[in-house]
Amino acid sequence: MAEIVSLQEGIRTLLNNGDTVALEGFTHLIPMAAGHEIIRQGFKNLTVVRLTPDLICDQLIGMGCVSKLVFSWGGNPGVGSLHRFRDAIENGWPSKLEIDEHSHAGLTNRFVAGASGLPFAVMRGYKGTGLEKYSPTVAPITCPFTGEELVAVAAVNPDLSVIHAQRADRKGNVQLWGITGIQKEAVLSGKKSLVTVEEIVDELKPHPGDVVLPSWLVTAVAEVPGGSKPSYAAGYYQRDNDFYIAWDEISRDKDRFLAWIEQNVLKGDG
Amino acid sequence: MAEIVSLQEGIRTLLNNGDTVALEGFTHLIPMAAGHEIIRQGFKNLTVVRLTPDLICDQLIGMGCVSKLVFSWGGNPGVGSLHRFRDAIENGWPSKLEIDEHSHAGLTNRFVAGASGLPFAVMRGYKGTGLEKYSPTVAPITCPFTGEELVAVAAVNPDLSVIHAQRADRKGNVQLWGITGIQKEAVLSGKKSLVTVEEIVDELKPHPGDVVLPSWLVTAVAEVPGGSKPSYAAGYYQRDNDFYIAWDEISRDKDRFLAWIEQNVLKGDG
Amino acid sequence: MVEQLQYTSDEMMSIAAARQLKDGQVCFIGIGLPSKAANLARRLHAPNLTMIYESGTLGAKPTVLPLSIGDGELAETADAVVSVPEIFNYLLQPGRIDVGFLGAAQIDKFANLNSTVIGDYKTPKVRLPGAGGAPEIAGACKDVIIMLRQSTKSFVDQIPFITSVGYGSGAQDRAKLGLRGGGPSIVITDLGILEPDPFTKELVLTQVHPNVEIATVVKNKTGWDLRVAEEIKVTEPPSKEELEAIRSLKSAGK
Amino acid sequence: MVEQLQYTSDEMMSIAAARQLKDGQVCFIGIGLPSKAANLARRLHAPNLTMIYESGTLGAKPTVLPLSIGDGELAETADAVVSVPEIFNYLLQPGRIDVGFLGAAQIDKFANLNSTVIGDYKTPKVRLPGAGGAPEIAGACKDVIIMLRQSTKSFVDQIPFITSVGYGSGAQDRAKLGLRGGGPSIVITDLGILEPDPFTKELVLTQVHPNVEIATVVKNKTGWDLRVAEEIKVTEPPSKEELEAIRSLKSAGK
Repeated sequence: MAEIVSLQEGIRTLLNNGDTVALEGFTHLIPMAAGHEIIRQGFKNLTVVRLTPDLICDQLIGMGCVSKLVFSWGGNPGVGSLHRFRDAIENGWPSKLEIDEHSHAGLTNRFVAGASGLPFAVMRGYKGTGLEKYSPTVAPITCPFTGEELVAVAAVNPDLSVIHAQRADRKGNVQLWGITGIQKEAVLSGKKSLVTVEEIVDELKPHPGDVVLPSWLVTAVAEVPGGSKPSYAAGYYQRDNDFYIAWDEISRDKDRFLAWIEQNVLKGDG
Repeated sequence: MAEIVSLQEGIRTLLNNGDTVALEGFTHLIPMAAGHEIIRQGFKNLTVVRLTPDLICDQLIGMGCVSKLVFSWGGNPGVGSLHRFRDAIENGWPSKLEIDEHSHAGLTNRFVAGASGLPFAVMRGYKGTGLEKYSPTVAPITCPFTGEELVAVAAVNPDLSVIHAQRADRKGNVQLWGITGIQKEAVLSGKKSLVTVEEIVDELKPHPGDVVLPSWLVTAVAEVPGGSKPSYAAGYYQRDNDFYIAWDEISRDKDRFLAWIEQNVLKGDG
Repeated sequence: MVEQLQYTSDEMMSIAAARQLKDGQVCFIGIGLPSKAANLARRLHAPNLTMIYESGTLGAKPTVLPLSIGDGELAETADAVVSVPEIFNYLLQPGRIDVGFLGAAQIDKFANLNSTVIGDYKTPKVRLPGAGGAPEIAGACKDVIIMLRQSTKSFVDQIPFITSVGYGSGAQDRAKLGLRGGGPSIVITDLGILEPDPFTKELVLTQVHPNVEIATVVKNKTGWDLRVAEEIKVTEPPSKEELEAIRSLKSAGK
Repeated sequence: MVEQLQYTSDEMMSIAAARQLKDGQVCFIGIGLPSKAANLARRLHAPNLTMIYESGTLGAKPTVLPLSIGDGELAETADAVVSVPEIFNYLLQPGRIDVGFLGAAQIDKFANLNSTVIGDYKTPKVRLPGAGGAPEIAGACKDVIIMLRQSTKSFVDQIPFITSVGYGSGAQDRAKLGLRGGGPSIVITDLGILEPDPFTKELVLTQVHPNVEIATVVKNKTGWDLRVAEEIKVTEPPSKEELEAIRSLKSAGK
């Protein structure tokens, strides 16, 4: 059964330096507040797994928390580059960033394999691309029935998976809806999981399109209103598209980035 | 885009003698009326794919429509045997029945592979059981990353997949909810699909737990109120458990079975 | 003087099984005796038992015993309803389920189960329903509880078909086959309880229900030379509360 | 005299792309030019175009152009929202999508795309966002439409990294690689249109937009020796209706 914790306690007790941590949420419900808490607690040498690294990874990378990134699309959606991500790869600032790079379909299937208790998943993909050459977690596999050659991707099983959801009840059952992305697979592939939620309620009312994660599949739940801003939580608040555009300027310059983090993450609790 | 058809027209135009046809619905939303229409139109040599053959297959088998059954649990749920199914296997009445037998997990993954456009799926299962020995659609496969031996099951891609759902709109978008079983994968694995629905409505209102199959994923939709009786359709009518119990007696005797079919299927339209 | 309560051997069997379940466990259950035992436990000492039916209903809380694993009430009372692929691939296969409950037509001394055929597979004497979810429940659950009425027809030396693996041909087989669950820890019958020997994994009679003769179980009710534990226990008879609870369980469609 | 309408080369490019879409098609689209072109087509001649964004929104009908592929309005207006595994495994991979729309940083003469790095992979000059959904869109869609502004920096003889395969090194490669979609049928730029030669699959300039010189495209805007079709067409200039429609498209967050 999931334990109800504070965000601070959840990150402190469930995460360790050197861990592999998945932070998921496909555009929607990105666990930004949890990312900030990881920065505040000063974790190091993390391997971060995330399809779309987004601002959350740009901040973690820029603050030196990440030694390796497993990802499939590292941009600021609709805006352009992730400057801290680029700076780490192109210039090694603040430290060298190792990468294991996939397509969305490939990293998705790595989560699916992890959630399924399998060491790999089978898919069509990668053939003829440079991705196949550089990733150690992609390999050919032959169909035992047809002889056709397909691609296997290795399961990912993070030490900790973190997602944000709309609601949980007091028993720790979690409910999310809208674009639910890869969140279920992220939680299920994790050896442990932490779910931040907009609110903890007495009873989860069914909602069209909802995904319910029963309490026994979740390690801990923390109530963090606004926990995915500037991303959004359907039914609670909208995506702050203006901030995504503003981030391009903030993050382009190291000092301005550091000042923003100092002001908005280290001093505050958000 | 799905075409709106009558049940009679749908079965006549989409099914052929000798086809592989999936009839899915896991206890809930079993496409019974479509099964009856197949009997009325006198199809022969069908390979029927269904996790839980249930009364629908007992009737099709007893009427000689089926030459091969691909299945994972062939009983009358909570009641006992399927007598027509047993009679065909044990005594070859009304004709010999070939079988390809799986576990639920295995046949489920065969549908998943079929829906995914893959020739096979990987799973943990079958090891040490007799199923592995007798099914030609199960084979060992080795993980290219860990060297672990797992099991591959061959994709199933029926010529026609038939399911029953609560609602469709006039464009052919389909909506079902409650226990949704393997229906999505059945439709997506089929080369063609026919969905019978309780009602066709102007607009599909979102419903908690619903699965929506957009019209472009479905071949044809037919309005058949009560189309899954004596199974049930959540929100429309309940499972006729008494009939499932009564079926044990009806089906035990060939003549009584034939008389029941004559009276309830061949003479009627249900 | 203590009141002598009357009960049937099936009631004793269900109650003995219910007692095995601990509050807070997550159980994967089929219809029939397992469903009855789990629902009974939930009404007695395990109100927070999570019952999973293979139809996709997680945390169902039925008011009547369902006739099928997909009765409407299971979905209506569930914490969540998921698709069949999710049940098997995301929940069962990775070993997330504490207890799997299995019945069968036949069992052998290593707790392997047959629910497929009596006689030859290709020309069976009796064709049974087949595997359903059983092989993977037997393979993946942390613990497996087997419920089976005991007779020389059901407890046989050699089963004609292995539908679900208990311990194969002995202690090493589960590891060799890559089965990651713990395997069956207990077999509950209408006569008593069998448990695998910790070293050989052969089933040993460790407990008999009240008024059951050990010799009868061994000689007349088991198709192999059944080992008997050195210190054999007698099952605590059903309490008044247990009997009231089991008799208040209503069944759908009956 | 016909009224002379003013328009930008980007508007011409989006309108040319929108014209490629047929009513009733199912399109897989990314953010930026593809999303603009598809939304434009839906407002013009293709009201029944089904737009799929990789966030899982099927049949989205946004009133403003989304900034991200997961903007809330996409989910709110969709016929259905599915998980990311379903989008890739159940919908894209089996070849159910009619048209995939792709952009990139660079393209080569066989319509292979680079959106990963400029320079060496291990020590890149410019690290780009990477693959996203592109490799499997390029592999699996029945048809692929590429949109890319044309210059010697973007149309290059040798791309440093193949993110998405067009035709590999020629006509036989897609079959050899097991790619089951049709491959790119057209490349739409701000200057004109390129199409693969039916036999060699090398891109050929088949159309220029109004007031664009063929020689400029060949000599100053392409990094390889670009072949030109024998009969080259000039794109129909944007109509008043098309320009009004494109200018009425509002963007989120801007």
